[in-house]
Formats: sequence, structure tokens, C-alpha cells
Amino acid sequence: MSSKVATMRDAVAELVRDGDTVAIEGFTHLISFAAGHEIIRQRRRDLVLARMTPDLIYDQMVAAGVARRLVFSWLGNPGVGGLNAIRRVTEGANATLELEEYSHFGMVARYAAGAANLPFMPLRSYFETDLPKVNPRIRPIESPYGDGVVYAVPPLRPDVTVIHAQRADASGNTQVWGLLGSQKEAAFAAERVIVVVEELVDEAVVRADPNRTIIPGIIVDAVVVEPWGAHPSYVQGHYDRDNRFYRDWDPISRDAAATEAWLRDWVYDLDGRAAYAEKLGVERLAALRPSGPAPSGVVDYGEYR
Amino acid sequence: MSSKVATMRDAVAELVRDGDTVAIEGFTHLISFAAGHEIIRQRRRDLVLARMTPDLIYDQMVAAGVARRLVFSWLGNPGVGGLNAIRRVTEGANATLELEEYSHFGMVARYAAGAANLPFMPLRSYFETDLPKVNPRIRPIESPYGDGVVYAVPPLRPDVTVIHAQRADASGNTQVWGLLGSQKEAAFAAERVIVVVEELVDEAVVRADPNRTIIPGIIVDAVVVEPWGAHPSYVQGHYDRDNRFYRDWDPISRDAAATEAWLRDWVYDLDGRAAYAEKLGVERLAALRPSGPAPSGVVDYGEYR
Amino acid sequence: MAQPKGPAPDAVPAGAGAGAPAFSKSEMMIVAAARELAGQRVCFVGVGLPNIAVNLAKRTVAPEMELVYEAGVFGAEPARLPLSIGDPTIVTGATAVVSMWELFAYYLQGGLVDVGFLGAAQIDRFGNINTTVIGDYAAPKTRLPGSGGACEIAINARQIFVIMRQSARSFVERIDFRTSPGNLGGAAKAERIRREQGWLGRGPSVVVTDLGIWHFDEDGEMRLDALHPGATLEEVRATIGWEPKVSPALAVTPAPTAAELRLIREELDPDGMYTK
Amino acid sequence: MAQPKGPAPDAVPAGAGAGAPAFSKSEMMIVAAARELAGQRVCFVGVGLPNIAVNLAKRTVAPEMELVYEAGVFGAEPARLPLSIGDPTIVTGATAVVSMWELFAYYLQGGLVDVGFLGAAQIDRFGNINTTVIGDYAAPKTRLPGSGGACEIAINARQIFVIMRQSARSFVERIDFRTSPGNLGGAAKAERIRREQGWLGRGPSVVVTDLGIWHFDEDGEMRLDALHPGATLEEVRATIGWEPKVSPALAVTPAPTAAELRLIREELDPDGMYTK
Repeated sequence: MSSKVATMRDAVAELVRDGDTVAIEGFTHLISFAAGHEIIRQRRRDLVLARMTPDLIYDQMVAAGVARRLVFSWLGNPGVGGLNAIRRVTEGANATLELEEYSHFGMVARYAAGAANLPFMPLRSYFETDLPKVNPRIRPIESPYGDGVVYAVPPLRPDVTVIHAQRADASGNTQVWGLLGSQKEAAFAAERVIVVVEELVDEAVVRADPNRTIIPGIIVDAVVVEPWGAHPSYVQGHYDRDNRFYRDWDPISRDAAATEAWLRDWVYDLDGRAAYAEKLGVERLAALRPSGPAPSGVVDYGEYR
Repeated sequence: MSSKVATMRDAVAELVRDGDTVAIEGFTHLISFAAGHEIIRQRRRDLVLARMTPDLIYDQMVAAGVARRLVFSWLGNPGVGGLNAIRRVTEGANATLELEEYSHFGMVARYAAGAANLPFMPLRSYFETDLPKVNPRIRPIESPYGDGVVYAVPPLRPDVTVIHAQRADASGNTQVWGLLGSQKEAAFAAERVIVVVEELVDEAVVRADPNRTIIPGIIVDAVVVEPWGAHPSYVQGHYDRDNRFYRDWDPISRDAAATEAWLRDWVYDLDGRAAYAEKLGVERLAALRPSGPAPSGVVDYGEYR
Repeated sequence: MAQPKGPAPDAVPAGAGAGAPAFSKSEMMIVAAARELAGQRVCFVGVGLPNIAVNLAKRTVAPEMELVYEAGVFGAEPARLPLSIGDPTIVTGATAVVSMWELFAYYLQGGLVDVGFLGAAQIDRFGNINTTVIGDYAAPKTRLPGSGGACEIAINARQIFVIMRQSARSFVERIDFRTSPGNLGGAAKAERIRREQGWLGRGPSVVVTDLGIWHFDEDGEMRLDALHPGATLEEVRATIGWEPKVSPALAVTPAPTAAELRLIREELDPDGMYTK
Repeated sequence: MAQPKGPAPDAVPAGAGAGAPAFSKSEMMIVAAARELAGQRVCFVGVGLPNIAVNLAKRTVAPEMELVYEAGVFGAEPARLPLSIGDPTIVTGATAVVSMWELFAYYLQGGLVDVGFLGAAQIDRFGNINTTVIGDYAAPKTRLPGSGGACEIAINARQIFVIMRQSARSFVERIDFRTSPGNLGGAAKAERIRREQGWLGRGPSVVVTDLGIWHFDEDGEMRLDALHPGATLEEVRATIGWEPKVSPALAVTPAPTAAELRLIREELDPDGMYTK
């Protein structure tokens, strides 16, 4: 199997193009800030950014001017407040960023429909709400069994999906534990897939526990090894969410100039994630390590010869 | 959490009723022959038996007269031949058993629709085949996005689903590795669920690896501890498929009297799975153990206090 | 899911009686909401105030309650209060961690959730909720988070609990956007529509605020059943956009116990994120 | 999936030349089918003969080919020949083991499968397949296994390979039931319908039998392109229900090599389950 290991710079340069629909997925857990920053650094433009929860990474990307449209289901800084850079271009007369809005299940169902090559996915949501009124892609559909109407959402097929994971092998067989979000569906739905990992492992590690694999290498275009690549989001078993960062972002992002300065200091002026981690400092990173281990235990698949 | 641990006799007596739709699921792997035999022993009648691959267990149950109808997608003794007891009541003038037939994906989608409380599930199958002609429940459905027609199947909601697993805790939190089949969907779709396990474990074992859990105890009504309960099917890491049994069944099942004698010797005259395992003999069982261990390795969830 | 909007000026009323501990309005609200969960089996936990209320209930009135987080967790046993609803502490030691497809399709839409616990930016008398925008959708005065899972929780959880601070901006005659359906235009219509469309949910059953506890009457309308210690009907009327129904048997919410306060202050919210 | 029906009387022809090893018709068929897989990337493995042919290809012409089993396995590296397509040996050491929902929805319907490898009980000149019944559906002469995954494999795999023994009962003018669509009534109609309905599959591309190798011509019809050593056109015509098209450049299949035979006899099918 040929290796797909690449640098983040090369992976983004080759696989992310102006105008693309890009999904950096991961629900709180495993958000690839490293990929988002590289997309900013390479000054991609006109992107349609899809994510259930745009989070700080899309606030930063919108602030940097990479985005034309946002496809999402919850727009906020969880536990802290709003996403201020996004608010600046979505409120009042300044509403220049296009918004395409679903519920969580609607977004998950869109990815699932994309992954399964279905023209739509039915769901029991949206009844008696205003969401279908403002998003004509949410449509009623009648059951062919005469038992009423539910709603449908269309497939979402990103040009590129980026996911962060604990580990993958060089051909892209990827394993995740902890929150799984909608990464599997977003990856299968995509034309191109970038996997960013804390740790590159031998194929034998993956094959020792095949039920842990969330996506197979066959759908992966690049494997980027980027420890701390999900900071300030987290990686189960590796590091905690940097809640202080989420709180600190609030005042920064309320001020356009401060936001620009932050992007300069932490994105444009750095050449990659290693420099970012160094700038954060060992002390801050060390404090994010789990308070102790919580091993899964071993199961036996048995050898059958 | 109150314990749901029960004997197979009590679980079947309480949870399986005449006329029920019963799904004993498990694709090659983890087929609960123990539950099937207990249903025979308690002489349930008029059951609708749902299973993707009816396998030997439904051949035996049909031979014993428990079934009125079969809902399925592949009817055979894999690698060996046909299911002869079922053929006797489905061929020619003797076609007394009702058949309701799908493809594999159709059956999986039916369980998924049942689990998700959806009125139907769309799929890209059945185009230009005769299956919708002989099964009016397979219906065309038009995409609300003007991009054509796919097929739909209706939800399948068993009254009882039985699954076999490597392990569960006393409240029914159940973990499986190896082939997952459609057990999760069949269990979530069901009104009542019986879990049969090789091993009862402490809740802490389950909680150490929550990504391994396929169904939560909240949907489980009884946990039956029945080592060897899947024989002649297999349990990954515990024992191999008894292929000899599958071959031996062919001549037995071709003869109605031999089938009846087998049922008497191996089901009616035994009081449960322990007696069955004893009758098989330690030597035969020992030969089914894996040729060696194949440990999964450990992952670290990390402690977050 | 919805997140209460804006700052929370939080006066500290006197304790309920001699020797009783002092507590804040937020603490009273969280305690009252937690107590409402007594006897509930499976609770879907929303971001923000629901998160602390549910975690308090799990440590007090409902130790066997299963916590469901939309992030894909069933049976969470958080060792600390999760700041977000995707915190690693809800994963370690949970009974099941699954994809969001599975969580929403099989757990929520499949009918396993007894209580969906939501916050809100605006609510009307029938418990319809807005967490999407203040003002016009196309050019809003304030862009709020949107639905998250709230819309499908409101439809598929067997009942809905709401926790939010009262204000004339949030308890409104007419919400600007209906993100999550409550009792629509009243109980009769809501019941008919739920039946016709096959909803699993029976709609909202309680709204706990910083001033009191509201349940829904036979018309599907909010009715004030209890005032928190120190709160007055005048305060309630000043922070609501319609003439509220008040129970003829209006009660006073029992003040937080020392044990409840200790759990909030020492274990769940030592930094006062929710209760400051 | 479909399983070849009935007993397989298997004459043992002479070796192809002096000093060449002797081999059975079944061995030739399996070897020829395996060789057709050279260069393929992802193969969906059916029960029965496809299973042994694909496993032979993996050990010879296509070592990097990913084996997909409908049971939910991707990237299997079976240590022994799996008797069934749900054998534990396909699980241990695989790259991914997933639910059947996921396998059929995301892997197959999602378009990742290059070749679907099927068996058949009946096939017609356009490669339409019956694995459901012989005779009338309601009261069949023989009840066959049915579709299994074959129906959706035929529609969603990029191309279809078939392996089956030839006989007048199996190569028929008119199949009794269409379980899995091939080229329907011919290439033109099939292409139009596939386009209109958005099929990912381009239909059948090869049928390997115990007598020879068939590909599909521009009309979508089977054409005999190679005869196995020892097989004759008379035998072919005697075991087919229509007047077959024969390539003007009809070739002779190279006989199995000693290495191929050793793999079949010593590793894959030591008990002669498939080759007896």
C-alpha cells in the first residue's frame, strides 16, 4: 500500500481549492484547527464551510475572509457565548455571509445521505417550525405507506472533508475513540478526505482491532501527522479541551482589529502546527493532559487458521 | 440498576408469545441457537420469524412448527446447500409457509427504519428486478429534489429481538466485537429485547470501553448467560463456527423423520443449553476454540476530573 | 442546542429563614429545575443551564437517571461538570458512546428519551421556543445559535423541560422565530397535530426560571405554580410579555438545601460560570 | 448472495500439455476467474465459488486488492479459506469491521466497490441473474436462496463478475425470476435506464464457467472469448439455452499453473469443497 503521509501544507495545497465546499468535522472533540489555520494561511477564498457547530475554527476562518457561505446547525461558542466574527457578517445590514441552516439531526442526515449516495434522507423533525420556511431545501415528503408526511433533507457532499483522529496508518485506515460526531458520514460523503492524526501507527495496530476503524484508507487522500492539531479542541486520551482558550477568544473576537492581530500572531506568522504548539508553551500544553489513564481493556478476536 | 439476569426458560416464557414477530439476528456470527431451541421447547406457535439469513436455526424452528411466516433476504445453508425443512413447506403444492422476501440491504434498512421510528427507508436497490412485483411492500418513492425515483422499504418492528453477544452487564449494556450484522438495528427496532451472552461482566468492564457498546441496557428486558449458546454458529474470540454441524444438518434435514428425531434428541429431551453442550462433548467443543489469541490492544480514554 | 442569551444579572436574595444558607437566584433556579427531574429515567441534556441542573439532579433526586448528550453519549457519569456538552469527562466511564447519527436516529427519534431539557432565548405562553434570531431572519438584530438538536428534541422527547431566566425580552407575546415547537397555538391544536403527524413528544411540561416554576395547564398555556423565596408576582409580571396565569394554589419553592448548595459551589460550578 | 445450485459433476480433463499438471474443470474455472481480477482494487466477495476465486486472486494476481464481505468486513486478510462469507477468519486482521447498514449504505451504495463477484442459478444472454426460484414464484419447483446482497451489488458495484457452471438448466433463454439486473434487454436500454435511475454500476463484464470465459459485447450480450483447455464448442452449445455468440478470435485459456493449483489444493480448499 503506498503511503499517503503528507505535510499539512502539501495536503491543503493539493486538496483544497478556492470555491470548494469544505467540512472540517468533529463535535467538540477532534476539531482540526491545524487544517483550518493552514487554509487561512494559504488564503483560500470563496469556500462553502460546512460544519454542524462552526465553533471557533470557522469564526477564525470567516474572520480571515476564506468563506462565502456557512452550512451549519448550531452557531456558538459553547458555554461562553456567540461567535463574534461570524456575527459581524450575519447581523443587521452587514449580513454578507450566506447562511444555510439545519438542525443537528438534519446536518447528520445530510452527511449520511451523501455517504450513502441517496437523493434525500427522511427524518422526524421540523414539524411546525420556521426552519423549512427559511431553508427551502428542507422539504416535506409523503410516506409511500400512507402513514403521513415527514421531512427530508438533501445529501451534503463536501469537496473536501477534514477529520482529526487519534491514529491512522500510512494508507489512511483511521481509528477514533470517544465522541464520534458525524465524521464517518462526512468523510464517506466527500470527494476528497484529509485525515490528521496525533499518531501514525503501523497497519498491524489498526488490524488488531478492526471494529475501532471509522474510515478505511481507500477513501483517504492524505494522512497528516500533527500532534496538538486539534487544540483548543481536544483529543480523548491525549489532551483536554482548552476551555481557557474558548473564553479568551470571546473578547478578542469582539474586536475586529484584535482578531486580525490574533490571526497574524497565531496563524500567518507561524509556519505550521509545531510552531503553534511551541508558542503555546510546554507548560500550558502539559496542563491539558488527562488527570490519569483510563484504559479500555483488551478484547480477544481470536486467531482462526 | 436492577438486574435483568434471567434463565433462558424464564426469558422466553415471559417475553415470547404466540403470534409474535421474532427476530433472532446475527449474520453467521452470534446466532442464538439457544433461544431458538427454547422457543421450540416451549412450543410457541404462529410466529412470524424475521432474519436476514434464516440459517439452520429457522430451519429447525420451521421443522418444529413454530412459524407461520418467514421475513428474510437469503435462505440457505451457506457453503452447503438449501434449508431443507423450509424447502419442504415452500416448494410446489406444499408451499404452506408464508414468505416475505427482501434483499440484504432491504432487510437492514427495514430494521434501521424501525429503530429510527421512520415510516420508510429509501435505498438504491430493486431497480428492474422482479422483487417489487412479488413483494408489494417494496415501493418506489420520488425524491423531493426532482432527481428521480428510488425504492423504499417499510420499518420492521419485531415484538421480540434476540441477540447473542460476547458480554453484557446485569442491566443489559451489551458489547460485541467481530461481525456486527444488523443486531443493533434489530434490537432498537424491537418492542422487547433478549440478550444472550457468553459472559456476564461487571458494569465497570463496559464503562471502560463505551465505544464498544452496541446496545444500552435501557432497551434490554432480559440478560441470559448461556456459554456456547450460539453453537453451531460462532462467537469471535470464544469459539469457531462448527462447520461440520452445518454439513451434517443437510442429510438430516432432507428427511422429515430424521429431523424430528434430531429435534427430540437435541431440543425436546434436553432441559437447556448446558445439557446441549454436555451432549456435544468436551472434545468437540475444545476443537472449536480459536487456534490462538488475537488481542485488540488497549486504548486510553483518559481520566478527566 | 439553545443557550440562554445575554448577561445574567443575578441579585442575591436573602436566605429563606433564620439560619438558612444564603443563595443566589441562579442557584435557586438550578436547584428547582433539578428537583423537577425526580423519578425521570432518561434525560437529554442541553448546553448551558440544563447541563448543570441535570448534573445536580443526578447527584440528588435522580441518581439512576441516564444522561444522554447529543454528542453521542448515553449513561454519562461525568466526574466534573462538563463545560460543553462534548466534554471528555462525559465520555470516560459512560455506558455507550455512539455516532450522532445513531444518537439522533435510534435513541432520540427511536423514542428512548423521557425528558429533553432545553434552554431558550425567547419563549411564548404556549412554550414555543426561539433560539435562532432576534428580529428579521434575513437581517437579524441578533443572530442566536440556532436549533442544534433542540428542534428534534422538542418533537421526539416524551416531554420537554425548559430552564431560562425571565425577562421582558425573553418571555414574549410573540417569538421572532419558531425553532422548537411547544404547544403551538394551544393544547387542542397541538394535540391534534402531534397525533396526526405521529410525534412521540407530548410537548413542554415545565419551565423553571429565576423567579418561579411554571407548568402547563389544560389549554397548553404556562401557569405559575410556585414562586421562589423572595420573588414577587410584581417581579414576575414585570418580566413577562403577557398577562400570566397564576395558580390559585401558588406555592413557595422550598429554598436550596445546604447539601444542594454545596454540590453546586464545590463540585459542579466552583468557578461560578453558571451561578455568578 | 447467490449460491450455485445443485451438484457439480466435474470431469477431470487431461492436462494441457506434456508435463503440465492435471486439473479439474472446477480448478480451471476458479483459476480463470481469479486471473480476471488482475488490477482490480476493491472486490465484493459472494458466497460459494466467488469466495475461492477471489481468495486465489488475492494470493496471485491481485495481492493489493481489498476484499469486502457483505457481513461487514473491509480489507479482509483471511488466514484460511472462509467456508462461509461470515467466517471469523475474515474478521481477525481486517482493516475495518462495520455494521451491515454501514457496509451496504456507505461502502457499496456509496460507490467504493469496483467489482461485485456473484454466483448464479440461472443467467440469460444479457447477464440478468436469477437466484430466487425455479418455476413459478408462488409455488416454485425449487426454492433458491434469494437475493441476499446480490440485487444491490448488481446495481451499485462498478462492474459485475459471475462465476458458475454451465448447463442447459442454468444458461437459459429466459430466467424464471430476475433477482439481479444485468444488461436487461440489451446494452442500449440498459445504459439508458442506468443513466436515468442513477445506477453506479455498469453491469456485468465477465462470466467465467467450467468451459470458458465470456465477456459482453456492444449489444450487451455474452460472447465466448476463450475456451478452457479440453473444452469444445459442442460442449458449450450443449450447455446453453440460446445460440451463443463466439468471438472470431476465440482463445484457449492458459491452463492452471502448478503454483495456482498448489494454492487451491493445499491452502484454499484442501477438503475439495469447491473443487471435488
